[in-house]
Amino acid sequence: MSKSPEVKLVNVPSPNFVPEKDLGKPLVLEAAHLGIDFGGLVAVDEFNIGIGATEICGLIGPNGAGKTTIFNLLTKVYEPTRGTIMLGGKDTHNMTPSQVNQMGIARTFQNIRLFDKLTVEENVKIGLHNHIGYHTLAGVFRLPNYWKEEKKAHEKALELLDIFGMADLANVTADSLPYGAQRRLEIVRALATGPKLLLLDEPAAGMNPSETEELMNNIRKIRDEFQIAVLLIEHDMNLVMGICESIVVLNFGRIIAKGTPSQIQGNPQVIEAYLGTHRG
Amino acid sequence: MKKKLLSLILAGAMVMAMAGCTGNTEPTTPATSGAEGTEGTAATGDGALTGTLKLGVIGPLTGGAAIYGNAVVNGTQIAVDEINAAGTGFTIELQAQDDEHDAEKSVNAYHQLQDWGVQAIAGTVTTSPCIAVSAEANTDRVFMLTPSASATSVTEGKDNVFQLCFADPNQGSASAQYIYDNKLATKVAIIYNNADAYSTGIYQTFKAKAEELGLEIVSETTFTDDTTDFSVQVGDAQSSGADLVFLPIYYTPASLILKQADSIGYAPEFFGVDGMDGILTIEGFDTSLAEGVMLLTPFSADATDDLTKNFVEKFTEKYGEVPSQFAADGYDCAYAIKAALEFYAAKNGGLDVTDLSAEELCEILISVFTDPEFSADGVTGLGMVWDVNGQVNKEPKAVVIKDGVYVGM
Amino acid sequence: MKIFEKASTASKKAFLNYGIVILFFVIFQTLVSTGNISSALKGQLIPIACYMIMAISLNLVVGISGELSLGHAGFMSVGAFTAVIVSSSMTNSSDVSSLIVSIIVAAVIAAVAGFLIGIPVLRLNGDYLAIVTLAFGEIIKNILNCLYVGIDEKGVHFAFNNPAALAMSATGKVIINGPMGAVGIRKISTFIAATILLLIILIVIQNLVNSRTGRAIMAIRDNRIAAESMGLSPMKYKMLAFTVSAAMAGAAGAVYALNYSTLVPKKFDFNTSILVLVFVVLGGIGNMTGSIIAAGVLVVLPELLRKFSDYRMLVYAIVLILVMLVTNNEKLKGKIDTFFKKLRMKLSKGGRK
Amino acid sequence: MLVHLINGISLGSIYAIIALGYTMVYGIAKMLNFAHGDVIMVGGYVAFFALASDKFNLPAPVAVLLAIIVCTVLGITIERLAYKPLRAATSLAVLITAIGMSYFLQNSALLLWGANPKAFPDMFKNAEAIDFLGAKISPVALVAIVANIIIMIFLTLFTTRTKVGKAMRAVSEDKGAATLMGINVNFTISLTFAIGSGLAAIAGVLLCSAYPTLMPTTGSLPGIKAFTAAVFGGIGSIPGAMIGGILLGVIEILARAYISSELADAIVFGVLIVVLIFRPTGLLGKQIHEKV
Repeated sequence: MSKSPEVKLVNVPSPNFVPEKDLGKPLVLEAAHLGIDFGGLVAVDEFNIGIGATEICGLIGPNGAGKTTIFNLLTKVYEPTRGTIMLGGKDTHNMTPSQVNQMGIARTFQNIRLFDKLTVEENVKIGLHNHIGYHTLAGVFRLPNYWKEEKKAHEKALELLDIFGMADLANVTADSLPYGAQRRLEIVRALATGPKLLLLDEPAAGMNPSETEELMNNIRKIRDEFQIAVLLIEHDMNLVMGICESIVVLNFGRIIAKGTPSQIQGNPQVIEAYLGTHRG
Repeated sequence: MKKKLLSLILAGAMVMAMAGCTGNTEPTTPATSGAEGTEGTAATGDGALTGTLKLGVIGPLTGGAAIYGNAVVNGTQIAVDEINAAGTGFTIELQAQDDEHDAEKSVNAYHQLQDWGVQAIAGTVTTSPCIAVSAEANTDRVFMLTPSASATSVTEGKDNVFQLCFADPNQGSASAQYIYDNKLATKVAIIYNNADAYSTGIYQTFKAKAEELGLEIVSETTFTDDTTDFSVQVGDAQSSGADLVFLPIYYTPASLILKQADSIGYAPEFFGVDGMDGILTIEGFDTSLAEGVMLLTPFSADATDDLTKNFVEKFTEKYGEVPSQFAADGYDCAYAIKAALEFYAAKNGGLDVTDLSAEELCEILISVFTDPEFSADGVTGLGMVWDVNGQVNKEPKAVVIKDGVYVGM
Repeated sequence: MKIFEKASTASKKAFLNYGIVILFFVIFQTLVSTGNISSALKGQLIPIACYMIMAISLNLVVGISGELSLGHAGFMSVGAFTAVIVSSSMTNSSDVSSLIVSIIVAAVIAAVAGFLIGIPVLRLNGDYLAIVTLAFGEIIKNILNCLYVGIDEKGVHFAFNNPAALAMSATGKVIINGPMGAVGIRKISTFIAATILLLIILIVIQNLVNSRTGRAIMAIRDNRIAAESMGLSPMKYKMLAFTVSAAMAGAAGAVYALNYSTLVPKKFDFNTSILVLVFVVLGGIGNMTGSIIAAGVLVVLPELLRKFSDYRMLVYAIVLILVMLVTNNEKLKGKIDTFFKKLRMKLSKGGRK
Repeated sequence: MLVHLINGISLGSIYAIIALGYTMVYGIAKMLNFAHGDVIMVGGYVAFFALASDKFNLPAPVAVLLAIIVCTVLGITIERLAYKPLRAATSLAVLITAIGMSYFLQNSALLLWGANPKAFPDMFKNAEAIDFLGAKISPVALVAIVANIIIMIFLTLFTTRTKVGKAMRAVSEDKGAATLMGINVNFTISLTFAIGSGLAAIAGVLLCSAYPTLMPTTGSLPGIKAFTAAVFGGIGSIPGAMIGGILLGVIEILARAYISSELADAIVFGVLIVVLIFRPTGLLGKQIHEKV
């Protein structure tokens, strides 16, 4: 198992930190004092995070800690009860998921959400939707722009699929793919929207070790090639420790630790949270 | 996709199979009894009417308005049976088609009759479909005599369409005149169906005439075909102190209004029109509620003349119910067409209708119906004559319900 | 060349549908011009084409956009009565130009109605959305029941719930008379016009579905949350499908109305909406070919069943239930599949011998 | 005003009883049973023949009981024959089947009993209209209101206190889990249809007593209105059906009295739309969050 190279973390003007290489570049995401209540129950509170331009950050914590809720907050599936989310320096208050996506945040889902009845290629083209430049009327009347843009989209889709070696599956319907391939397709689809920050919700779930290894390489490859940041939720500690430059640990909706993988590994609070010695 | 197609094919196959096993079950009358003279006597110059006429009836036989269509068809059937049994050499072959009280279905039914070879149409029963069909029939030159579609727009601008029932305007003004002449009321309430051309038409002419005569109308309320709750309308009439409620409506809603008035202890005079006839025949209806209801009607099943007695007797025997005004209209339609053909035959030295096209017959019937000398007798009136607009002229009778029967006034 | 193969499968399907429509037209037009068609069928050609348009346009909402609409006849109604008014006020124009203008105006007005109704409707989900479309269908019917329109030398007069408010001059003519509907409609629809409209609408729908916009609509149908997180606005695309569908229903209504000399608002009630929905469901959700065939078969079916006279609607009901049971029950479906497989095997064996 | 209000509550009570049938079936089988309105019509006819026909001429309670029995059997039969085979099918397929069933019942009635409307006999002939603060209340109106309250209390007790009732609620929450807990889902669904159809029979008798005209299409419009009432109150909720039904009845009568009888239905549906915009799952419906 490959280890990610240790990087030095430095302070930025916010209470967050980013990898040194991202210093001087604007943060892709900055959330402060984020929280949400569900009918009086505090699900997430005082969540603060800053993610550097090309950082790979892991979000871990025991089941029910509120990790997916944070993803839902960041992508505006839920409107936060408190706090702010800044994407590329812009406040996303009262924005919709589709608006924040267009601002550069894309995600995958824990329980896979592909467009089942559509083909693999069509799934990717839906990711490319906002980059396909023809009007509805051009589509209806099959104007030259339609043919040009569709051809471009087709080539782009195959190119993206090729990163995960899925180009030959382009015409298969999404629901007929094996589980691992569905997870990979979700990543390709998210990538197709052209994000600056990619949120991956348990990308390695259900994968065997060799698939996980390949996935790790691919995540790094994506980051390097597209120069984007990645925030991922994962239970597979080999993956988390292997590729994440920083890690945030969540328990009962609150951050209990932040730091580099080695800092986290040695943190007694994290160990307690995972072993469950201090319940409640 | 294959499976869905399969389902369609299956549906189609089922239909075919069913169509195959039932065969021809058209509700036609066997034209046998009077067939002896159909050949040979044709246009022999003796002025006789011979041959077989293909007569079509279009009306709602299913759906919410089915009661009217079925009554007309049954009434026409009685007339056709009588004519065929008379053995005069003239017979009628009858075919009835359902239109569900819908213009589209009615035009379909009309085309279906054309495929059968219809020569003249007694229909259609209800107004809106009748307007649609009469436009088609006017282009195709097919004669239509509607038993019960009473709106003026049915005949307007169509020389081939005639009405056997009163056109709406006549009834409204006649009713107002009658109420005024007999000093039945000073304050009048009207409840009418504004989704119905018949009801609205009578309402408009009644109102105009009433204003002219100085009758005070204190309450005007409306309802539509689906209405069953009349508490608001009856309550309005009561609170405005009307001593007579004019009901230019059919008998089914009228029965509900009578019931509603009774339940809140409101007992004004009720005055109806021909559509009210039939109220005593509703199965389960408490006829004491209709006690004292007055109506103007060309037909009353309790009339004592021979024509009516004969018709009511035969109808009751065959269908187990007392004929309504619609049935009477249907009955008269068949006889009016027969009378017109006889009239023509007598003038032109005989007529064999068997091989006449619908167009030829249409011109013959138009010429007769607009002939001032032509008149027809029926259970809905003696000496009915038609004007060039296709409207009928006959005398309505005023009757009042006493002890569950109609009594002339 | 993958792009070529891919494009050809989608367009093959599309061209199959164009073929069906053109074939439908050629066959019946030949029958009509050679006089080999029963007048019953001839009289139904225009309504059949209208119902086909209704079916594919509803399929855009139910099949492609995935929202159950129970008020589609309302838009047909809006289009129909708009066309009546437009055509009546164009008495000096030729039939063809009156028809074209009527269809276009009807489609636009129906689209506006669709858009306005879409604003509240599309905020809801599932059965709640269905009941609200039903409610709007009934509201449209009720409002048209109160609409009075007249025309005289000064122009078109409108009145609501009070025919006297029309204030027409003596030579004026009432063209829409509240619940009694319109009379004296110009009968200017033709079979060829209906077929051309059907073809155009089919092309528009299929091209729409096989474009960026269509993909977005289907993505929202399949997984709204994922589609949103891919940067698609569900409201925008649902609204687009709903409005386009309403416009098409309006156009169908125009052709339908101008084929009869009279028309009542009650014609376009809940039952008509259901009738069209039945075409869509039996033809296959999202399947345009199926919708066209189902509409054709099911419009003609009750007419073929006239032989059963009183029993025909009963037979129709039984056929409907049986077809739904056979096509949707796994056990029955399995049995029928094996039956056909056996049949095919027997046939092919027989062929070899 | 008071008269209209009472008339509205009475009409609304009948809607509520019909709506209960819709709501219970929806809660358990997750289907819109469009044939429910026609079961009402059948109930009306059964009671009519039991009461009015010379052959039977049964006393009113026996006639009502007979209508309930026939409708209950009919409801179970419809469920077994037409809906049960489609348990795994899409909701649209079930909806179309229900519509087919509605056509079937209406047309069967037309063939069996004819198109002529029947005047439903007055079961409260000897009862006088009751004077309430100067407003006359017809006996039928009073019976409808009382019946609605009794049924409401009975159903609430049934679903919260009895074992079968609890099983019903369990099935409506989660069919799979209920099966694992040893609940006989098929039996529970049949029972729901039985209760819903029995209520339809009561509603049919009340409807025909209040508005005494009986035709094959008698049930369809009240059916749609009651369905609207069920959605209004939050489909699946028993108190919701009652509140929805009564509100709908009151709005309808008041709209007819003070605004326009043509627009009364439009106003009823308009209010429904407004309610759903602000409460997308009805007045008492549960808000459902999709898990992401």
